[in-house]
Amino acid sequence: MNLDIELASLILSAFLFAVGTAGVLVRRNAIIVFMCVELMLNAVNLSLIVFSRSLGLEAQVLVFFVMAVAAAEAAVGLAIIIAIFRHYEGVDVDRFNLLRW
Amino acid sequence: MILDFSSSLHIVWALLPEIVVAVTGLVVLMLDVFQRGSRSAPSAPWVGPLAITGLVGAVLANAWLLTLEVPAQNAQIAVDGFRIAMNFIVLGVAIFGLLYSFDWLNREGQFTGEFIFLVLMAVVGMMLLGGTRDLIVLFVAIELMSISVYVLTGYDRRSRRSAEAALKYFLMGAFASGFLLYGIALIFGSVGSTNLSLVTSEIALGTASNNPMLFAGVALLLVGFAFKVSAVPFHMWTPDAYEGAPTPVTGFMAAGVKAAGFAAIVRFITIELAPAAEFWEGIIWWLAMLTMIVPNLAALAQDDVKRMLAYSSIAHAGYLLVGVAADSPLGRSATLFYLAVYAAMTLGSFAIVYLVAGKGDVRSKLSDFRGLGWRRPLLGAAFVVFLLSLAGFPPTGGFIGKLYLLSAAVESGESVLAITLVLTSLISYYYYLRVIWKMYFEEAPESLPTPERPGLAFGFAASIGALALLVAGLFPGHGLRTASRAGEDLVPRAAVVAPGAAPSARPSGQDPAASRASSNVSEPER
Amino acid sequence: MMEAFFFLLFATMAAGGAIMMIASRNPVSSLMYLVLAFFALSGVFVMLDAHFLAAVQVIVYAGAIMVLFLFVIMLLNLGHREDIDMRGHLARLVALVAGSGLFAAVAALVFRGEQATLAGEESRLAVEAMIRSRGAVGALAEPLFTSYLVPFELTALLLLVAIVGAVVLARRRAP
Amino acid sequence: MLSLPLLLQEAHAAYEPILPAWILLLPLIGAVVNGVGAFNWRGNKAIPSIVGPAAVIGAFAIVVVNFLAMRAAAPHDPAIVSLWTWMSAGDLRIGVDLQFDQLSMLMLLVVTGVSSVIHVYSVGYMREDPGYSRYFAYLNLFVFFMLILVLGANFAITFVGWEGVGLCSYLLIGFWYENREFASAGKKAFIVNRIGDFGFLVAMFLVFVHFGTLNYETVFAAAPAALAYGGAVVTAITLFLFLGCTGKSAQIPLYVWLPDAMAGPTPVSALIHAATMVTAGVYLVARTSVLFAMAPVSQAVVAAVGAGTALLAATIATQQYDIKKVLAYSTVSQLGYMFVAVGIGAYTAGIFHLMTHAFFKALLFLGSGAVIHAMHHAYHEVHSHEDPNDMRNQGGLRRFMPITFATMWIGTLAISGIFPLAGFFSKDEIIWYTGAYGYGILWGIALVAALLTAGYMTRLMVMTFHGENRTGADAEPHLHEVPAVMWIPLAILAVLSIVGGWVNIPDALPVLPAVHALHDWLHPVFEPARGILEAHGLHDAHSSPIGGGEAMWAGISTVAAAVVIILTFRALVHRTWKPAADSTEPTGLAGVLYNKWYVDELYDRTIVLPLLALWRGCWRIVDAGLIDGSINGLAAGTRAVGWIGSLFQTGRVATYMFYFVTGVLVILATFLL
Amino acid sequence: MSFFESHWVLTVLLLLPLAGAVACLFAGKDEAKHVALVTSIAAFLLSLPLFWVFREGTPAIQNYVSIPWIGQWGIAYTVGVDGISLLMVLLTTFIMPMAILGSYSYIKRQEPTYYAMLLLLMTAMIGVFIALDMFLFFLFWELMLIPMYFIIGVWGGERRIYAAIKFFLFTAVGSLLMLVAIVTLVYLYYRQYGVVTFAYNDLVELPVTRSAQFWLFSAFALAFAIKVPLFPVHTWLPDAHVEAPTAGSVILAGVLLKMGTYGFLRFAMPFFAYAATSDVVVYTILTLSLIGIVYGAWVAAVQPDAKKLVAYTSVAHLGFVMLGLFALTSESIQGGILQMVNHGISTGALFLLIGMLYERRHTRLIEDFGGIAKVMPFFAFAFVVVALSSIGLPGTNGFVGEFLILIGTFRTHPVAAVIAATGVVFAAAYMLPMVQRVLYGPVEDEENRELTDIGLRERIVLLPALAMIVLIGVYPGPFLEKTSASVDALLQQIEMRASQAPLEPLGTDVRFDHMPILGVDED
Repeated sequence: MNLDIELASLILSAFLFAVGTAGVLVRRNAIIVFMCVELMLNAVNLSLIVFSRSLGLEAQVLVFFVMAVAAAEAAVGLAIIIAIFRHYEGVDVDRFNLLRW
Repeated sequence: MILDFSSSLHIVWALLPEIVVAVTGLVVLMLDVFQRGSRSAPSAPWVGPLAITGLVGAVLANAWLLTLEVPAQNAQIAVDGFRIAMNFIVLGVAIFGLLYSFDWLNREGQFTGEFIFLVLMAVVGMMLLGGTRDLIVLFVAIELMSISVYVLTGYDRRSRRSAEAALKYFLMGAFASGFLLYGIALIFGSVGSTNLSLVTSEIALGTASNNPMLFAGVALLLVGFAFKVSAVPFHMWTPDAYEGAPTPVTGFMAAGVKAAGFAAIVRFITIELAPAAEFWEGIIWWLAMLTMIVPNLAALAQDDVKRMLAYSSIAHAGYLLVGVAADSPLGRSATLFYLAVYAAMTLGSFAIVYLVAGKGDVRSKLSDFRGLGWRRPLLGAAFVVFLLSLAGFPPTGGFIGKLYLLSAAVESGESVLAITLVLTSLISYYYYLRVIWKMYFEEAPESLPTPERPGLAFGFAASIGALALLVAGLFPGHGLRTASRAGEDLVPRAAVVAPGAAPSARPSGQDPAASRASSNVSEPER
Repeated sequence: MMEAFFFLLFATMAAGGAIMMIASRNPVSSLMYLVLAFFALSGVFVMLDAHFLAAVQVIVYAGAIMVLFLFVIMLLNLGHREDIDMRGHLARLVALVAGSGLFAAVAALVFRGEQATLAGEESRLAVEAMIRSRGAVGALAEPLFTSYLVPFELTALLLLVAIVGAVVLARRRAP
Repeated sequence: MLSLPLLLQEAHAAYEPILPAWILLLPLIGAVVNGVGAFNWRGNKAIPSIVGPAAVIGAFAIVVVNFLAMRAAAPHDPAIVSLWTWMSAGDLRIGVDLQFDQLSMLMLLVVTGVSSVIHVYSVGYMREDPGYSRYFAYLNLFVFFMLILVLGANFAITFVGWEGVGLCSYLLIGFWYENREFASAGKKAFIVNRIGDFGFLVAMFLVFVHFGTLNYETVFAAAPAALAYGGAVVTAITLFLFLGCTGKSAQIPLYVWLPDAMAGPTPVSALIHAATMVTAGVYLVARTSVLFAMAPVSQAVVAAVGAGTALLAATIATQQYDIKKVLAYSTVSQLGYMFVAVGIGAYTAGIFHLMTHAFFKALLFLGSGAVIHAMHHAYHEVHSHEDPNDMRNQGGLRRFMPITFATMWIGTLAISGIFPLAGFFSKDEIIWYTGAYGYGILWGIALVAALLTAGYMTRLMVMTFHGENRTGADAEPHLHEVPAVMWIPLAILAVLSIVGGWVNIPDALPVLPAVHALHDWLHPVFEPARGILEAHGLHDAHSSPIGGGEAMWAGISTVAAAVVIILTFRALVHRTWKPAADSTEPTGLAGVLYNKWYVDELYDRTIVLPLLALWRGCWRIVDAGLIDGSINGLAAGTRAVGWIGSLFQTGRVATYMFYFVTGVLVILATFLL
Repeated sequence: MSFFESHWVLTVLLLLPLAGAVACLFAGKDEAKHVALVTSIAAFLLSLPLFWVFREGTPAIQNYVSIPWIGQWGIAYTVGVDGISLLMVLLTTFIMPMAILGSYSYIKRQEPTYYAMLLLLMTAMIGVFIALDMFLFFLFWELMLIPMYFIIGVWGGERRIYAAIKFFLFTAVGSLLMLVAIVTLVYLYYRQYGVVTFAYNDLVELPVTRSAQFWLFSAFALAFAIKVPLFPVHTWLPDAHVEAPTAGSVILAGVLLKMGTYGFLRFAMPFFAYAATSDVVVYTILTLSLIGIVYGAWVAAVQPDAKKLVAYTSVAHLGFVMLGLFALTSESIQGGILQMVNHGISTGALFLLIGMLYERRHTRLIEDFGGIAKVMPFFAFAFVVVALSSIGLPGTNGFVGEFLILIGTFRTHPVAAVIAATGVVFAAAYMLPMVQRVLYGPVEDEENRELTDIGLRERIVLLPALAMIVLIGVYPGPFLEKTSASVDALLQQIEMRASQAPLEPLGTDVRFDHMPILGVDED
């Protein structure tokens, strides 16, 4: 079995990214939506790591930054979710449609 | 002084304006923390002037950049006319945005150092977005800007709308970041570098042309930017976020984030990815088209001025995209000029909206503007100037800006875009004029309170803004010259680094990949 | 052969975890599946010679960040709101179509593109050489503190912003 | 200041118009003074009484002097007085030029003369009217424009007068504007006239395009060479001109305004709608005789329309009860005669009849005015609202107003063509030439119409002056003869109606000396036209279509007219009419004639109402519906699209993400596919 | 060079109303109108000497100056007058005092702003007529919309908002496309000569290919046609006229509409001579003009609202002007220009008159009146005179213009002239019934019995118009002489340039892009 891991990883990355996207579309819970986004970021990280192997370590640096950014995003994002929970007593994104049209 | 990045200090010099802003932010934050007794107490009034002073300092630092001579231009940070001009715009947005926001902060009892800190951090992000040439810096800068703005959007904790806006903006923003990042990854995967000066030469060398992955990367990168500048169909967050956010923040992000986004588009897409033009020109064309048509139509249906202005700001992104689509120095200059004008008028408009809306931002419906022109003549006049400028009506800067964009479109043969530009402007006349008619043609009922008198800072900002727009409309010569110079002054000046030149420019001649990794900033001294 | 086996294992775990995350009705289970996926991913990272990042993935991502998520779920007492969490059939279909479309499109483009560019055996060796000479951490740290000093410093600001922002947003409503 | 004889003496060598501008200026000044008076000293009757008539009499005096001068000089070519350049653009040069030749001189005499008389008469007639000053302003203004019309040396200046008199006619018909019908009549007159003016305008365009100028002299001199005889161009020009004439001179099909125009004060009817303005069409044809002479088709049309009008109007006149209506239709009929004359090429005869008609028709109108004046007074005294104009309310007036009675009979006999009154000579000449030039059918029509004329005029006289008085027992004592200021003009005109014809006595008549004064006088003017006509086969047959010479037919016609008068008189004098209030509308043929062949109704149904409907349709359907509808629809549609579009903004973040992903997919897909 | 031969007179003429506008804003509620009146009269007196100083017999632009303004784009403050614009400027300065004085008692709120707007409008209008730089022209052209929008919207009648927005949007449609055309023209010039310029004198020399001429001409023509207004883009006009306050209507009819015809004459025709003289354009415009003449008259005839009626007559009258312009003969164009002046005066006066009635009765419906002549004799007199001028009675100004137009048109397009001449009949058919129903008949409405005749101020407002009606009617010479040289030169220029229009692109053709398909072709 001659598996090209790199290519397979790229495909996996695309798959995870797509799953994240689908999750964003299919879930109502803001936290899970956010988790899906995290999954997407991780999917990209996977791609970057694949590329770093053949193209240079910059990609890994980028992955590192992505993780930092993800942490920051998580902090702020969860704070936002807490804040909105205080207003709505819930995190169902479909209920947040005071602003529309 | 010659800035050739021969020492790491040169990076400091090159980033001086950003550093000044960042330091100001930190100082504000620290002083505020120490000065304030209780967390719920408002900050001392000198925090505002301090921040303004810092920003003015940054402006000066930015101006100082103009005096530098920059021979080598393959650093992460571009020191070129475009960046300096963008910095001026962003700093202007920050200064005016802050001046406008003081009244709101005081009125709502939310005047805190954090607010100013967040604004300043966002500004740092914005400035870097227009100034960097490296995809990694781009990503971090865009996140710095975005996260600050997410927080600012949700800044008004008492407001349900504010929270909702923040959540939507955040979720959408994070989602879009994923695409942006994927785009960066794919671009990296196809050209092997995050430094776009190399990307450019790589593509030009032909190794990456016709690479579908590059296309996907460019497309996703563009999608990420399109989200930030709220181009249709990636604009859907905009009306909600703009409407829900505290109004001064709305103005700030409408002006600043958009400016930064366009700076990134211009630099990364049209300049650095110029060899891949075939990948993105169609996308931008359609984005421009849709972004002019859709929001202008949707704005017609709005009866809330703030939301209407939100749609209008999307529409302006469409006009700006015409300048981008023109893909010429003229187009870039036009975009730059229009951004400056747009910033002035958007900031002003949103500021007036919050003034009219009163405590708690409760009255921003069209009908709340009835009789405003007669009750507050100066405010009304200023708003008229802003609205006319938004509509692109002479003799305001908005008109000159649109004319500039039009000429760029015509010059590039983009007649369809040009005509769409004017026709959608026509549609926009209706909803801008509707505000004017509410302000002047209809009587205010007794029950409608007269908006309070704005404070000094606000008055100063509004008068300067309105006057500047009129001056830009009547005597735009200086602005045009600046824009034209800045629009042409984008590294790489000679478009592409010659084949073979790129490796030789690298000081450490170990192996190609390593040198790629380290060549982004010229080697610091060890 | 071994490599392929482990790769497939991790990949399946990651993909399965991801799918289960979006399919699981309970937020806590979702979270756990995601953590699982992250762990599996770190395994893939290892196989791709990104040892340091694999560690960071486990420690920071799966460990710290995900725990933060868990805290919030618990804090907001969302553990049992299963009924409302998932969208209806139409939305699922849409998500399926969109997801698979996106996957197909990106995968196709990547697949085609990968053939075109990733052939550089020479640079691959250079990267490997770099990792060998400096170690997994060093290879990453060097550019991080030299070439990427600017974004690194920016990250500091970013984290500060995140802290301040979290404080601003999450503190109790003003009286 | 030169003395008059000296002026005349000088004029001997070559005729130079004397004080030409003053002829125009005096009435204009009169109009302005009276106009100012109408606003500022409304109660004052003295100033208008003096200024109004004086202005016209002054003009008349100048005209007489000029006439004498011209007679002395006997110039061949017209004298042109250029005042200033009116319009000058491109190749077009139009000067305010006045042309003094024999034709215009004759017209000047008639116009200013009759006007003078009527102005004087008006002083009496309009004395009681609150709009006295305004009345004289209009009347003076009318004279001013009429003189311009007559004196214009080019089409454009003539047209100024042409429309000017139309305006004054409009103003004077609607003089009693508080009466809605009167005001309407004025409007009708103006609009109908405008239709004619349209023809005049087009004719001018054609002339300009083909001659590069509108000056009469140049055009007439160039015409024979520039245009083909009988060609389309000259035919078109003349037909369009004639369209103008039918409007101004109340010919078929545009005659309908004139009977309604009787709404104006009676002196106005006498001056404008009998003696002067309505003859402008005849004047114009005579003036452009060169062109008409070159267009045989147009000539035939003119003559035929004239004859038709003469007969049609005469038939209607027989059944009218309003004294002024009878006279109005009579005028239309007589104008028809004049057109027959100028149509067949007997220009002098046409002008001759124009002149005599001015006398006797003015006389008749003024006479009827006297009757109405008396009737009005009587009714006024008893506060009756009966119609003083209706002949059924009159009768037996000869007892109360003998002078009027006598003078009107003179007028009646004159118009009926009884020898040796003015009408006999002029009308006879027309009828004769019609036959002699070979227009057999027209000749017959003209004869019949002549007999009808005698009939309806006698009917008028009988109903008004003979028989029993039907004014009403209480009103009857108040009937009186009119004051001297009114009957003296009647007397003057009566005299003129008698002697007016003696300027032109044909050779053929036995006993009488042949007089060619008029022919000779007008000869230079019509010479070119006559030349063209004769060159193209016009010849005097010297006998009527069914034989017999001029003298014989003159005799026959005058005898026939006399017989008709006597028969009518005898038939009607003992008949009793009921007062208007008790009468029923006539039926049968009489009804049709009474209703003027229903032509007004026909026009209403076929032209006016459909047009109004069309216009309303244009407004409601095209403008408000189609154009505005589509524009408003476009706007509403745009807004609706905007509204619908904004509905996509559901407020749900998942929707937004869906569009986001869709966008991404579309972009990626286009590359893949 | 005296002051009146220098450009200063024009510059001052531009700035004076602007200064007046500012002064009005700062003046008190009651003083504003006096300030405005004095300013406008001063401007009129300032402009009057131009009439005599103007050198006739030369098409040269006089009082010319070109001061660099926006160097980047080759934009300059270029102003000057030739015979055509001279008359337009004078018309503007003549109408404005009338309009302002006519508003004295009509406007009862926000006076300072109102008069400031009027004066601002005046600046814009004068600017349009003297600008010889396309940018400057467009600036004034658009600037005019704002004060007018306010004037209609704030001080207008019942449906003022609808009318204001309709007016604004209608006009804007055209102007925006014109802007694209201007930019294209500038760009073409740049491609040809390598110089960016907005100067009229430069651009007019640019040889534009025939096919491009049609596109660009259409854009210009639409802008101007809407302003004229030409059928079928005229429907903004009745609404705007009816809803605007008297002064607004007066200015709209008196001056603004002329901007359209002036635009054709000054810009659209010489710029795109080939297109403007091509059969398809000429016949289209002639047809639309004819429809305007006839149809405008028809629709006017059935209006129940006096002001609307007059508004529709504008459609007819401007139809005449357009007919004259595109008949392309010296007579007709001069007639057209004169008719522009005439229409300004006559229709302006008509609107003033109707405004006076409206002030007294607060209705404009014809049926509400009747017998006005009895109670307001001087008013009636003025009304009749103006009405007669409007229907083109000889001796009034209306006739001279129409006659020249028709006779000139007849030379090139006889059928059109004949059809247009029927407009003369219809003119009587709409105007006289209105005159009759308003002025004549018995006074039936008690309210009408109480009306007072127009007073001294109103007479002073009307007298200049009445005087001009007669003066131009009997002695139009001085006015025609002003324009003759310019018109002849223009005609020559058009003819010459029409024949020289390049058939093939000289590298100056407009490029029209295709809608790009997303992505790229693989091949």
